[in-house]
Amino acid sequence: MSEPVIAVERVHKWFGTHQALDGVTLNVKSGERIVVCGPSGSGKSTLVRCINRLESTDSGRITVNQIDLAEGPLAVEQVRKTVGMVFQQFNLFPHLTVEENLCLAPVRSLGLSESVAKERAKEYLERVHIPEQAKKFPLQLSGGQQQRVAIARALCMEPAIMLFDEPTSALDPEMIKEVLGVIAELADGGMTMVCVTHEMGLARAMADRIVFLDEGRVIEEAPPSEFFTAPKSDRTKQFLSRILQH
Amino acid sequence: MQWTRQNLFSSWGNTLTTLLILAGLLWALVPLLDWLIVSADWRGSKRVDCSSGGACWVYVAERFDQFLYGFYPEEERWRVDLMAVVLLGSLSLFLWSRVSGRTATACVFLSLIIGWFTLTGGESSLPPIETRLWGGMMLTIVLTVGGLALAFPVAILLALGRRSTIPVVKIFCTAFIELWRGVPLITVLFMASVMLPLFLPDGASVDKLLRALIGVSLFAGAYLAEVIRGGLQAIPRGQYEAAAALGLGYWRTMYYVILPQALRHVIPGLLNTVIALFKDTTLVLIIGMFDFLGIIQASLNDQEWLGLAAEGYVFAGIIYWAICFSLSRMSKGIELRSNTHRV
Amino acid sequence: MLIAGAVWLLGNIFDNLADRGIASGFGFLRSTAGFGISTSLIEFSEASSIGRAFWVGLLNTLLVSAIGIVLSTILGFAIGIARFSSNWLLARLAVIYVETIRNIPLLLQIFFWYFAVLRSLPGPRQSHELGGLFFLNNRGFYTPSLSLDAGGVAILFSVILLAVLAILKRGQKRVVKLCAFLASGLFIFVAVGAEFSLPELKGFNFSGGMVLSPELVALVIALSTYTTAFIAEIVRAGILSVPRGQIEAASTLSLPYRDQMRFVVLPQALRVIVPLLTNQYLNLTKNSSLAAAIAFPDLVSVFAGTVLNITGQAIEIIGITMAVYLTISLSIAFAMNVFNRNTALRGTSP
Amino acid sequence: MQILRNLMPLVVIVLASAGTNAGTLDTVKSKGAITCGVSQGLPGFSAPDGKGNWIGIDADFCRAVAAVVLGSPDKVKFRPLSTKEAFTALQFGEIHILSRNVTWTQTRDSALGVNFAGILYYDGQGFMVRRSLSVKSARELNGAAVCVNSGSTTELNLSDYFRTHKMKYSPVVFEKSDEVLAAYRAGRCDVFSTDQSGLYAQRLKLAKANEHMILPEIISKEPLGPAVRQGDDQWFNIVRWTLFALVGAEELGITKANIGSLSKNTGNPEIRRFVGTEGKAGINLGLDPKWAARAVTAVGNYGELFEKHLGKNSRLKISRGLNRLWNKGGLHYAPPIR
Repeated sequence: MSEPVIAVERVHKWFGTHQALDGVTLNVKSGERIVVCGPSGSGKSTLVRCINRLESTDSGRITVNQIDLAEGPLAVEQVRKTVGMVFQQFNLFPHLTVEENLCLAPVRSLGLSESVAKERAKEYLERVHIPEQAKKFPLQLSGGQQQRVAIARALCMEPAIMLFDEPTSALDPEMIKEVLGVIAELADGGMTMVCVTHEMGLARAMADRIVFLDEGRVIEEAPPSEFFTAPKSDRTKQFLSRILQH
Repeated sequence: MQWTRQNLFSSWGNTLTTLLILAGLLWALVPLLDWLIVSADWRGSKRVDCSSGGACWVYVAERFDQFLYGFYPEEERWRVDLMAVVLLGSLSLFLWSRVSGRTATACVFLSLIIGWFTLTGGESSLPPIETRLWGGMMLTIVLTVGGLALAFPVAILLALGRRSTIPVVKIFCTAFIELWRGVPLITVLFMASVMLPLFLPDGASVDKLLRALIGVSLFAGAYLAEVIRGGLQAIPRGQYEAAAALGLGYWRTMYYVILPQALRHVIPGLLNTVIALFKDTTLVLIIGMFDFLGIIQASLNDQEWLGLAAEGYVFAGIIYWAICFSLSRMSKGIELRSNTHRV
Repeated sequence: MLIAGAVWLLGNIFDNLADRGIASGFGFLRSTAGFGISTSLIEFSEASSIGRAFWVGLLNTLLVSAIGIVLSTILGFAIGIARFSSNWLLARLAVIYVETIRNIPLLLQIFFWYFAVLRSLPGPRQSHELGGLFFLNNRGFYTPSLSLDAGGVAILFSVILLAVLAILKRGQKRVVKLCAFLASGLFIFVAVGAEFSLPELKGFNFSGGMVLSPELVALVIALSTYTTAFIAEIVRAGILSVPRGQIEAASTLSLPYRDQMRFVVLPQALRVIVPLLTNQYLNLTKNSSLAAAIAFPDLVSVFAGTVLNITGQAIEIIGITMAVYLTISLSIAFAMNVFNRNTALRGTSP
Repeated sequence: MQILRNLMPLVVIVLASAGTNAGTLDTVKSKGAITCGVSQGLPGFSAPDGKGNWIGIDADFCRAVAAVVLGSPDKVKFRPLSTKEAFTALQFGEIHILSRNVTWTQTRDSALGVNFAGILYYDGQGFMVRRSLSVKSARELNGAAVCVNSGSTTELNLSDYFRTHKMKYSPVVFEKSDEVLAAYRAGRCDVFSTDQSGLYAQRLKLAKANEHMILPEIISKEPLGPAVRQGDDQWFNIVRWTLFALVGAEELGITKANIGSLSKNTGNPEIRRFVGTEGKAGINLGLDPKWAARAVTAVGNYGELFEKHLGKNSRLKISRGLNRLWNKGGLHYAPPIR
């Protein structure tokens, strides 16, 4: 049990001349809920995207469930089946109905029959509290509803790990609440989660650990109680003071 | 090594594809290159110099002048060369940032008018050269450039007309554009060569080349008009309002404010139309004119050089390709540059 | 007022023609053709009317265009997608194909294919043969043909219709369904007693059976390879227009590459592709008129060629020809608009 | 709209002027040259040489007319025309004479607004095949693929012939004769069919001319001759009588070489009338008495023309056959000049 499900070891990542990740190391245990925060451009998104190989790394090692992502396409395939991801921009398929969005991957990549997939879709839509929207197209829904569909879509693959890349940043304030609610419920269910967010409320409520990144480096790593009340580095203090002011 | 593995042999399906392609290339390219270059005949001046079984480039070399000038009399070919230089010179003004687009356009049109008179020899002391003697690449360029020059003003008027608020003008322009865009160029050329005399007074004859030019420019005009209309649509309303607020009338607004911006927007589109037209001029061979392709095809029936169709067509293909490809690169380059400007 | 002007102008032109002793009017369409046409989809002989020759030409134009459209769409999508292949060689090859083909005039390519096809094939007496049923030589590709009575045609038609419906209806086992339809169709076919006619060498040529002439083959190859290059570019642009996030989302859902293309990327790319595709279909149809250069009896070749030369009535004939192309263009544009509205815009309207 | 209103008067003028026929003779005289429509290149009839001069019997006929009307055979502008353009060019007055290998038919004479002035060459459609096919007669051509040129009577004759003899054939119709030849050469067809004179000319363009033979059958009457526009009788007469003068000269034994001496010292009244020392035939035509003499001086008599361009002095080596004079078993017969 002590073996981490996600192990990030001294990962470096460059975009041209810009260094996005600078020797990041992070271990996530099964059932653990990590919130990654930091100023924009600090490499938070890149870190999460590296975990399911949407970005390749330049050096260092990332393993998920003991599978090394650098091994090749097959390894990536295996990892992605157990890792769900939710994007800032939802990335729902606009030409498919909500139900079709949810069923596509289970049918095509898990090989479920259509009726089973539909059952499952219905179940997860209920989980995110929008069962009545199944036949609509994504663009007919509000932002908050769309993000909840995206979460349900990821859940339909029944992943062991969920990654969230700023899931509420593109939403109006009133919609943020409904999405955060769903994420919190998930957290209560014991899902392993890595979540990039600016929502300190969420971090405080659900995180087992908060990771603070700046300029591609892990500055601080602490449980929320410690992180918010007694940050160690000056950089963290500065960030917190700025963010908590309003 | 790493690169090869990732890009060619990353999976067994990928490897199979790579091997299949390599085998195909080997099978096709080796004999082709052998025929084209290795065992081809390059030197000589007679048919007997082509004995190796490869391509007979001697024939192309021997006929090269004719491919360029058609039947234009040899001692007068300096006129063509001179005009080519003048045209290129005036076209290159567009690349020179210190000359305004308007001046450059004027220069090009001026050089075209001078070119026409120099080449025909009309109204001057030069011996007249009938247009039926024109041919080869020269004719192709005359048709392309001349067709465009005639089409351009018409196209601007049509594009403006199609966006006009006066229903009659709008309907007329729309119908006109759609008519020419809806029919094949070959029927337009047939029409120009067979029906055009009908609209002329008795006994007056229009030069055959001029007729083809009119056909080509009607056709090109409709396509250009649509390209220009695209540019006009991209101009924000604010520009019209600003011009109106300054008290400029319709024509002044168009001339000083809208058109310069719109045309700059659509330079890549214009160049693409040029490329299309350049390729389409080959159709005049069907109405019996000897453009670049036409003259090559005609020379294939020459007793001395019988059986060299492959060489002729391949040579034509290479030349057309080289010209069209560089033009399309140019268009892409301009597109990229203007995109970076915008960002 | 414009219309009045046009009518007045036309009237004048016809007066002029009458003055000069030139026949006018459309009466010539009813007179006997008196010439033969090599490829015809409908019954045509020298004794048929010129009006019928017009239909033969028009049907041939439509035939070439239809085959060309289908082929170039399939190839165009294949090559457009190949440009994104992870295989470097394949992607390069696709680029080279597109850049080569679209920068060489179509007419040149038609000549090239025509004479390449003619040259590479043997004369009729040395035909390549397949089981005594199929013959290939420089007069064409000969296959057995079926002659059907009206009932047979009706059945064949309905089978094809059902097959098309089966394809259009999105079902999982549609391939199986399709096969079943075709098999039953074939069965009915044999049951109603269709007559087979086999090609055989008589004198110096084959007779009987069905023949694909070298002109048709060369024209179809040239038209479809040429248009393929343009469609491939459009497909590429369409795929590039799909936001990156869509592909990322699909891959985080561990959809296989094929399915990502098929279910996520292409359906969205189609919104960009379809309107542009319309233009290419129109171009292909118009370009089929280059048939005149290699003796394929299309509309321009038969009507604006032979018939015009025989009757000399340039105005009527060019006018009809242009009107026909205009009609075809407008109908293709209309059909594609409908298709566009029905499928490509799915999900975007509120 | 304003533009249209401004243009209207112009259109009216254009159309009004289109109806009137100025005399072609006057037009030609004022322009100082005859515009003559010729084929785009048919050896023996009209084909450009390396320097772009038009050579052939059709071209020389125009020179003869120019000599008759304008006094010099050089006052001709040649305009190469496709079959498709040929008649329209004549109808709309772009050319003054169409001297191109076009067949005189009733339809063309009556429906196209042109008049044929006579027959310069009696031709007929024939067939060329490869010797290797070992065909001896056109009657053996059942099922053949036939390459023909679009835009003449060729296609019609072909279909008539095969229909009459209940044979099948497959026409392969090209727009240009170069393409017909290329396709025949490539083996697309068994048979190349066009006017026999054309077959002889085209055969020269094949790699090994003697591997191809021209079948004996002539399946059509193809009287080829110059045509002018309908409605100008004076011009029609000039062209027609120029042709008769060339044929008449041969009958009278007047040649390019001897016409100089004959016009000075001959007692033969027919010759005297011909060279204009007696009678006033030329005046009636609107010309002068020396008109016929000028034609012969310029290009020679019909026989000379034939042998130079088509017959034994040419590469074509066509025998005179029907094109002999009437008194030598042929069809050429000129009415008397008097």
